[in-house]
Amino acid sequence: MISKISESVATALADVSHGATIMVGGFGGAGMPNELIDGLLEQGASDLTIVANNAGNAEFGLAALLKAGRVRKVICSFPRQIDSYVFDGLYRAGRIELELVPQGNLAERIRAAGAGIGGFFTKVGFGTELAKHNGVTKETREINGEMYVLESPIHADVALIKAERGDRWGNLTYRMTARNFGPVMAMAAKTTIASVHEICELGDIDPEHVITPGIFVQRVVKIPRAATVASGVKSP
Amino acid sequence: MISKISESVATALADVSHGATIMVGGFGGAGMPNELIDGLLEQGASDLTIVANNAGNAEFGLAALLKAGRVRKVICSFPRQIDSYVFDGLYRAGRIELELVPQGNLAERIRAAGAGIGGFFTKVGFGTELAKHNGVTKETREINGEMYVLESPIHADVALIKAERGDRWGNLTYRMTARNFGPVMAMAAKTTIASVHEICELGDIDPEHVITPGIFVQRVVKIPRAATVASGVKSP
Amino acid sequence: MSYVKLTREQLAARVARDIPEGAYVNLGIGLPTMVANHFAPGFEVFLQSENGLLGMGPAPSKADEDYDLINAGKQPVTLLPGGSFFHSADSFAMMRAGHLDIAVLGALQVAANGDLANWHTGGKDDIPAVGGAMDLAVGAKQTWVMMEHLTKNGESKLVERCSYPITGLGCVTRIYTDLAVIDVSKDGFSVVDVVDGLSQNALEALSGVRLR
Amino acid sequence: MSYVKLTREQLAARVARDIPEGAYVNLGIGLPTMVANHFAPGFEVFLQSENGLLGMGPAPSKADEDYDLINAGKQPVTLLPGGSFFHSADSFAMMRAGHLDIAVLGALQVAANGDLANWHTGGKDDIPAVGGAMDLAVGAKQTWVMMEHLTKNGESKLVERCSYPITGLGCVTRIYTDLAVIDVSKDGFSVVDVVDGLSQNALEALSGVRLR
Repeated sequence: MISKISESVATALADVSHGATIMVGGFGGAGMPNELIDGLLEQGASDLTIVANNAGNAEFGLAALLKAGRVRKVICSFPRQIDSYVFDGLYRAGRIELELVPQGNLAERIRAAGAGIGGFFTKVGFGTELAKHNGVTKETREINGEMYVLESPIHADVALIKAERGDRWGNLTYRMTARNFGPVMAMAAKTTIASVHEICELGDIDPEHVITPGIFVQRVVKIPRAATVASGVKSP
Repeated sequence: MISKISESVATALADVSHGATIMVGGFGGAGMPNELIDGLLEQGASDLTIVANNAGNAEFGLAALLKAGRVRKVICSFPRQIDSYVFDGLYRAGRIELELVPQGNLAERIRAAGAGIGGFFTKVGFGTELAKHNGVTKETREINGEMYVLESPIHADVALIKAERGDRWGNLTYRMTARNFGPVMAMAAKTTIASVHEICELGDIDPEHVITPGIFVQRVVKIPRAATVASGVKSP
Repeated sequence: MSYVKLTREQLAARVARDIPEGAYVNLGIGLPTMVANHFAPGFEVFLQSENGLLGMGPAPSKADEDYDLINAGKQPVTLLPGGSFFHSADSFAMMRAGHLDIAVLGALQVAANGDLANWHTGGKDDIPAVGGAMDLAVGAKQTWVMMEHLTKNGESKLVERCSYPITGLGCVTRIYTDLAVIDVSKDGFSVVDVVDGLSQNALEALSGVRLR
Repeated sequence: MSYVKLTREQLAARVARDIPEGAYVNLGIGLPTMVANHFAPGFEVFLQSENGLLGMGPAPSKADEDYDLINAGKQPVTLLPGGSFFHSADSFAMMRAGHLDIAVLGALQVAANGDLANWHTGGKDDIPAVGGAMDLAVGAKQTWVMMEHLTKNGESKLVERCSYPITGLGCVTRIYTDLAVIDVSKDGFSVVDVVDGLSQNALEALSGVRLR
């Protein structure tokens, strides 16, 4: 019998290695796998590259990981938030590397990794500073009279995502806008670890309603339900 | 009040023009929009390019359209089936053009059109006859030690797809493996026409369970439910 | 001759007036978000938010706030019956392939050639952040800008060439400001509307660019 | 010395024996489909079918056939509890990015360099059809071939170079035939198993290619 259920966050994260590239789901607080990030903080892996939409809020979750000096580089679309002072400080001090990526290029590059695409041409970013990599303009091409930039896939060693329900085969559903990057990150990482609020029996998720099929998920760990907190906005 | 519901198949198809590129959903009989294809046969548009996985079975649906001489070119992955004699005859007689595409390249090229991708590199097809276009080998490139082929998006004027339920905003669900190409074709066509077996009220489809959001669908038409027939296999 | 600038609400109402029923629209964070409050009841416009929802409704009451249901500005929202959720790659597919009819975005500068600058001042200590701005600017069928005409220092945000880092080249088709509505085409800026009491000449002087 | 070829069922059982529990597997149309019948009850293997399902179960009874629930061979199947449906682009993402552990495919020819030919004879009047063969051959972590060792005319399907049109270059890692199990690596073919009564020399003679 196959079971992808991990007993604990610590078990699920035990083999994350130094220098790993780690995708972290979430947009604002929705879909942010805080319990998994806290576990990563305890676990100790460092020199990490984080791929996420944001770069942490206040001093919890990603921001705590950054504050602890465990992150070498962040690949994200929107680090600047009202409460992103940990990232802001590290960035201004030159103590963290930032690869800023338009959010759609980020999502599409992650999906490309998950779908076996070696690279793709997109109009987004053409003619801007974000069509450069390390100061050098990326390859461009005219296609049917419009200009495109060649973007590469983003692969990861580990994806940490927050889902809603899961089963022992790793099938997942999400809750409202907490879905965001979860499904594509699950496709792009060698090891995808999903936290869920409910572990259900096989077949309890209608096969028509499975959002992430189990093939994309290696470990599922149950966490207590807690209301998602506001994040990246003025406190409510 | 916005309603995308068409009164009839004929109304939904009224403006399809000669020379149009038309995507047709379905894999085997599942998801095959036979009622819409029959409508297209009546409607009269000709010189069509059909994008579909298969090229018709026996003498109904796509095969009937082919038999009536209305199709100039087929872009598909698997024309040869046990009952594809209409296509086979036209092909052997040089009376229809075939662009044969590996099924995954077909799905990905359709999605690329729907996602604004100008082209993408794939390993699939490299070194084979299907990495040629009109006899000329497509652009190839080595990426991280592996060889890739550059593939282009496939856009369409019209997509004809078969869904299960729909609402007046064009949200769709599908039934089991009838989902297949429907969701990506809906994204890739200027006008997507979906047949459904049930038209429901807004909100009756749980927002977590919508497979094709209404933005990708222009017209919805109700057809009577009939059991999907076997197709492409020895008659059961 | 004296004129009165549009208030933020008036400006939002002015933008809303031009959005046709049935349009698929993304309202950028900040000022453009206010446009949502100015559609008549029952007037159906489909609001998309890049974090993965279509059919966004009004803000919930305080008691009903749920931070799993937020907009791109990370504020709690609601979903209308007929709305849907989807993942980020599907969401950006909508945005990047012309499925959205209109993106309404804020701006730091808009140039006469339609170039938009709205993601970064380029200042040495400024933290850059782009989010979905480039995807929307380039991907929507039409990109409208909604902004105050002048900066707090009285500088025009309409420029011959953007001095701030570019978001998208030649992408803006229309600009709504607290002073005027201006079309942008290959021939440059052309004035559609000006607030009462402001002449086109005076507007041109304030703007510091050629207005047709 | 005499030998007996494996029957199709024996061959299917031989392939099934090498598939580990928990593997994600696509069984190609035709002969490979039969492998599904040879897993022990309760032994969990995840069968994927490129038309959009994962967790495929056994064939239904005649009365329960539903042609909306079919496999890649267009035959009615069932879905196990825990299975899922998805669209073609998601399905091929699974197949093309190494998410599947094993693809078991039929073949016309396999070459010593791992090249596979299984989609087209290249004959002038033959209708070419490729389906998902190229995606599976190139995309799965391992590509296994399952075939009769010899054609009906007694020609070996193991060849130095494929004469039929190629499906994928250097993609085959293992071959299961009615005579032998053969690994394919950069050093060419190497024999793992031969049916009783057939010597490796005799197999090599039948195969017409060098076997280590």
